[in-house]
Amino acid sequence: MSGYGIEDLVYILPIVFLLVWALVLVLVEAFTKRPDVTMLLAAFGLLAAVTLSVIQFGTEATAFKEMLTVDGYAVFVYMLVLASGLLSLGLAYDYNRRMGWARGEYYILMLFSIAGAMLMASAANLIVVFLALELLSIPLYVMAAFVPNDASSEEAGLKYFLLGAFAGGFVLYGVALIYGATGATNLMDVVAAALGTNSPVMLLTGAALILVGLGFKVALVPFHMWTPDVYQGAPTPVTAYMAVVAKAGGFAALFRVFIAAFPSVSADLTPVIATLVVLTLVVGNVAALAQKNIKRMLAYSSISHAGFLMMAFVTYGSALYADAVTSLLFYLLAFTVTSFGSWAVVIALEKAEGKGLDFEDYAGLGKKYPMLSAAMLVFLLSFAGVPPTLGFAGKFFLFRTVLEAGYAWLAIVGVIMSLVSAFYYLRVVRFMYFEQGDPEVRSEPVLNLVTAITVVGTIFLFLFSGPLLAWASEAVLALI
Amino acid sequence: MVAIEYYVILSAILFTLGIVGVLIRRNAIVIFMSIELMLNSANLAFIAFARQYNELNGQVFVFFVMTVAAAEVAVGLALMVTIFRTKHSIDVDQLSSLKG
Amino acid sequence: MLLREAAATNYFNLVPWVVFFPVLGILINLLVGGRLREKMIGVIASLAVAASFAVAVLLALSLNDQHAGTIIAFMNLEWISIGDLHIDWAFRVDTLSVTMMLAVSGVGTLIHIYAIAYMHADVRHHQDPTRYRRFFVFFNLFIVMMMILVSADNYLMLFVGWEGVGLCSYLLIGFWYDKGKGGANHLDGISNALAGKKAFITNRIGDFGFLIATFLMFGAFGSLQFDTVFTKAPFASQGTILAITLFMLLGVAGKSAQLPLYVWLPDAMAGPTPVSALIHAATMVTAGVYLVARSHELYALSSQAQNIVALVGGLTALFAATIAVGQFDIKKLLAYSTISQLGFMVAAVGMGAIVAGIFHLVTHAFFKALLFLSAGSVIQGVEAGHHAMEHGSIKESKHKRGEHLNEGGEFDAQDMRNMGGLSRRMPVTFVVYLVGALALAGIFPLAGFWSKDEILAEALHLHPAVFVLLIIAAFFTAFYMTRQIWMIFFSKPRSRPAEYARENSLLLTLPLILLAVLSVFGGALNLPFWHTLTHWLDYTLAEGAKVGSFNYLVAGLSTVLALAAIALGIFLYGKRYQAQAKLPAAQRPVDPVQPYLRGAFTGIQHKWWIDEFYDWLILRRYVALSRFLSYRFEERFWHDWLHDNAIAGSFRQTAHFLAQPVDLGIIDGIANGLGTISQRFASWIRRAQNGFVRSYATWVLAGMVIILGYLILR
Amino acid sequence: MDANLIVFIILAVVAVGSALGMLLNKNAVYSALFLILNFATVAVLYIILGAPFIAMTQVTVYAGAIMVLFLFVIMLLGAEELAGATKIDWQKPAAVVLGVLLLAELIVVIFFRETVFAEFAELTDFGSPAQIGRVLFNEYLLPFEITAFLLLAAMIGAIVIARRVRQSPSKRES
Repeated sequence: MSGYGIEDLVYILPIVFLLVWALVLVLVEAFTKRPDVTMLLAAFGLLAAVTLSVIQFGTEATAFKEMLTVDGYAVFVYMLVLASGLLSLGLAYDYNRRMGWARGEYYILMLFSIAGAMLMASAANLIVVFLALELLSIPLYVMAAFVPNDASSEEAGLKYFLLGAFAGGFVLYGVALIYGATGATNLMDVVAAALGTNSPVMLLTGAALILVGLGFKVALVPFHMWTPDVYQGAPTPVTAYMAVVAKAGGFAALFRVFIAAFPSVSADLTPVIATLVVLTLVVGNVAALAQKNIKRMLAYSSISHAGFLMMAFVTYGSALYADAVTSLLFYLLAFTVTSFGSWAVVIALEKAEGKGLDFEDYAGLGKKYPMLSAAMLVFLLSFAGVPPTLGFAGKFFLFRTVLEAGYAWLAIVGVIMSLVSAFYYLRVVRFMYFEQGDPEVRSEPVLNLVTAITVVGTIFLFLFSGPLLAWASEAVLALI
Repeated sequence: MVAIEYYVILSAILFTLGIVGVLIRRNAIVIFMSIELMLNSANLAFIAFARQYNELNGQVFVFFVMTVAAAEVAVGLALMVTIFRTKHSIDVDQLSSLKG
Repeated sequence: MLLREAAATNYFNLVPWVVFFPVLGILINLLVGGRLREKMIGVIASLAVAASFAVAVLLALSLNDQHAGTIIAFMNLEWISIGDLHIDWAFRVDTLSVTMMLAVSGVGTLIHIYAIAYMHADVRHHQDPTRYRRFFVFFNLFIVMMMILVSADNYLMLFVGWEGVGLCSYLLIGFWYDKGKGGANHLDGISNALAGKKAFITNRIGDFGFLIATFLMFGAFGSLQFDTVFTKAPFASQGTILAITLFMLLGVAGKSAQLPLYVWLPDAMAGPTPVSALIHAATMVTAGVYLVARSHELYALSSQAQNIVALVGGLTALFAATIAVGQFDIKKLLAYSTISQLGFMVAAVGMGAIVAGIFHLVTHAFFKALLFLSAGSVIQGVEAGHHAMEHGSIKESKHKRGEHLNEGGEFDAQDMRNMGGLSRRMPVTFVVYLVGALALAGIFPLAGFWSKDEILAEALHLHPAVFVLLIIAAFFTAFYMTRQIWMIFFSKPRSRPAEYARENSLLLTLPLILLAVLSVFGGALNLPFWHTLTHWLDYTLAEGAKVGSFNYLVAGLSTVLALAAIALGIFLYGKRYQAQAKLPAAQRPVDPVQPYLRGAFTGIQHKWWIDEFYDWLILRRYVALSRFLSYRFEERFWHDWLHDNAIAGSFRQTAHFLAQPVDLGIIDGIANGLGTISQRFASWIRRAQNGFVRSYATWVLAGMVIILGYLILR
Repeated sequence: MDANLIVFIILAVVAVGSALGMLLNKNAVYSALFLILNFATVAVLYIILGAPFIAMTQVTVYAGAIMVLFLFVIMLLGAEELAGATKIDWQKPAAVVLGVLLLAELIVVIFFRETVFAEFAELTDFGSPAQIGRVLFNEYLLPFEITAFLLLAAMIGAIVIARRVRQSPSKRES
């Protein structure tokens, strides 16, 4: 009757499974009240979803009346955020127990949020983009404020919530204007309608509003200002989670929407995007230089990485957009692995909620915990883009794409800014290796596992940049 | 019948007022109400455009927006209640310990 | 699309990493090495080279599927573009270059590991542990340069590596630049700094030749890219080819220590033993052989050039082998042996027997590295004995009468006359040394047997005169190795330190054992009837590698000669040496062979007065000339500037510059003191980040307004 | 002047006025009441625009339920008025200037857009519950399902935040 078939569900099986699994976990948590059980089940659910995504690879289809597109691009992001979810579970498990507020709902909310990010990567309709954004964000607001009776965590939660809802309003109004300009919210119909007009200022305004709203989510300057505060105040595993998954979801949607729906206005938007990139790179990196708290420093560093990711975006309207998406996905992968690793080290050193997070607390780490500090060194080098790390490969491919597109000046800005970034990363190295101190680290099995996986990934995956890049480039083909 | 532009301009005015409300009020709850006003103005635009295009899609979107608003209200008010318990105030200007 | 290409399925595009990994090792050691434990520095350096080796293995595996290999332009960068000259920064991956990469990084890794332990003792022996890091930085730098050399796709890049390895060699020979024996031009040894200088100047002469050859090539062919040069070469005149190849030969003679430019290599033994093993035996000195092999298409065009190269190689092989017989310094003997073996290789590639030459290059890298490292082990064992004796643990008469002292009047731990009977005190070293010696002597079935016989067999039908030279040299080889083995390991200790010598740690001996295994089985690379290496290199060599038939006559002859030489050696250095040692000093011959050779032995012992000849021919003329021109200038330049600034100064400056500012200065300076602009900017950003949620929202709105304003007004 | 236009202008003035009232009133309770008025006015506009069902929902769900929740929380916390003054003086002028600029830009955009709207036809039975339901459950089934999960997630989140076990500090340490 309705024109839906079982295949609609099958196409988005990873998401469907994850959401249903979250429902099951709600019941499990309600009846067992065992956070560790919920965590294990959540991990299982994520693994199952990864498996389903692997099976999904190669699918090219639209589902639910063109509300969703399932293609290589979407599945790449699925795997990325699902893997991020697994790593986040690893980070949160020990931390939450150590801090004494382990609750099963945490993992359930995370599953909802991951489903939101996956929907963002697949969304082929602006209204779905908006809803998915909310599904991604609302659990995040709660998770940021998860620490009971902690002023910082609650402040972070409220700040994130108010600004997030504010930015959500921009996205929504943008969708409304695009609907007004084209009579459609479906990406295909929008692009078809947009092609008929030669200077669609209302469409442009709508696109700009969406850019602002999603730019807020991925922390582009000047919409970034929540980032350092929220990253600092939120519990560290949540920070690690949102630094990656919110970015991945935001960028995934941003790219799909802009490449699929707004290619006709790319000439107008590209200068805006380039300006945002430069602002983001400069502000993120320069502000990071002045930080003394590692969480704030990493927050600014993640802002600067948003700038790098956005860099690929300047080519979105040209024939090189496929290369741009490839570099974006690859850089996102590199950022994910490195970011989780560095946060794992931060968590290992965090004594109590909010304690042990200053650079001084890292003094003497190199002597006392050579393995941990070596891991941190690898992550920082990867952040800075030094070979042989994944971060280097990411930057390399990215800059090359930008150069190919004729934005040599932008690539130069990028290179200069990655040099600047080396200074604040190396400051941490200096504290770890050249300062005297007596840091205290808890060795927790799951956390160590995450550190080990990410450090191996940072270097090992680098050696397989070629095949990974090939994978990412295949992921691109079915975007539109 | 009044031209659709007027409705859209009214919605733009309400949208702007919502934004200004977020910027000038210190009370977190009023800020949140201003955000509701922003969403509401978008709803008005959706309904106006739906009338213009003679299709119900725009009206359906309003449903979704209302749901989102309800969800945000649930979480937002809960957050504010907690903050109030800890800080005995919902003045956002007093929530500025995280900075720099 | 470019990104697609980068994602090819083979590993060829990893080739820049054979260079980058050691670079990374250098960077890590420079940046944080000062704070690391000493061993970690060595481990990092070794890992860097091991990673390089791993990449080389991957390349070899890829080549196994795609024999043709490829040329990988690094980042698609055009390196130099002046006028008609376009040179890419390109890496050449083919069977020849990968074979060299494997040999360099494989042997390099083992020697690095050895050096971890060796240099630990050595820096303490020389009382300056701070140079430990410097050593590994230079050592890694050498690998970088050597890899650039072998992976080059054009003569200019090859030249960069060529110069680079020369520089490293020179830096490492003079590693203990402020130490060393006595004054200049002493008969048996010169000061370390001077040895470095000697190597530098001699190599300059060779490099000058190579450079001229490069210019000629560019003039004649308009390119320096290998393939282009080889394609155009057949159309050039005979004279051009001959000039190019002979100037190139000068470069080869300099780098690979051939007549007449071999004189620097024995003195280069002033460097630490791992340096001797890696640079002056296994890898750098074979660069000349590689160059000829790489350019074989040019040499093939000129039979005169081939003839000359083969003769130079053959003469060097014999000449150096005779000198080796008269050496008492354990490392110098090996140095002359290296020169001789390089002569074998040069003769082989000169004759056009490229595969035989490369085959011997690889096996030689195994067993000569083994011999040098074992010699280092012996030296440290004897030094340890000397140390134990001097520092109280043994209270006996300080020196045994008749001990051989060096010029400074100190006990000489490298003099074989001070050794003897070490087989019991250092069993592992003895066994591996014996393996290395037998491999070098060419005893069946060790690696040297197969490779040397292949050269001899090729020589027999390609160039009979060279064959004669080589087979006599082979005889001498077996003889001097027997002499050495006997003097070091058998009979009774001839000095007190030798009595108290002791075996070294496993870290030191493990690479020896591995190299010994390679020396035993290395011949499997190209066994007769299988010809693995021949087929492998066949993909690269232009006219194809000839599968030589195994010549039983040659094999039999050389084996018989080697066994005869060994027997003679045992006869002379066994009982007889022991008996002579008991004679009073006046009646005792300098060496057991001296009575038989008489005057000739004096010649051998004085290395046929070549150094003196050069001194007279070049230096005296030169000094007279320079005195005539300006005594002060000469003195200033050669002594003050070159020695103090170029050697000592460059050490100090480089180490200082690299260590201090990087460790503390730069990073701190920039992060703490940030340029005023960025600091002001940063503090401004920090002020804007005021913690008020409403002001954050204002920024969002401001951004929105500006973007919309732009879009409307555009 | 067209009667429709007069009605529209009156409603628009009420809507903007109530929005301004919400904005400027110091007392949060009055702000909430003004917002309810605003929502109700907008609901009338919905009816004019052929969306009677949405208008109903607007009144019942938005004005009726959500805003009552707001009022409830304000009363519960006793947060009608805030003491003290703001610490950021330039916030208000900046907000007003930027707001005016944004509004000007939006108006320019709306008037100078290229898509020219046709006169729209009168429709019968437009926006009835049945039609909305048909569109909602045909075209927009997936977004509908997403909102279901959204509400569930928000519910869990609200419960997690609001119903925390109050732990004593000593218990947290252990």
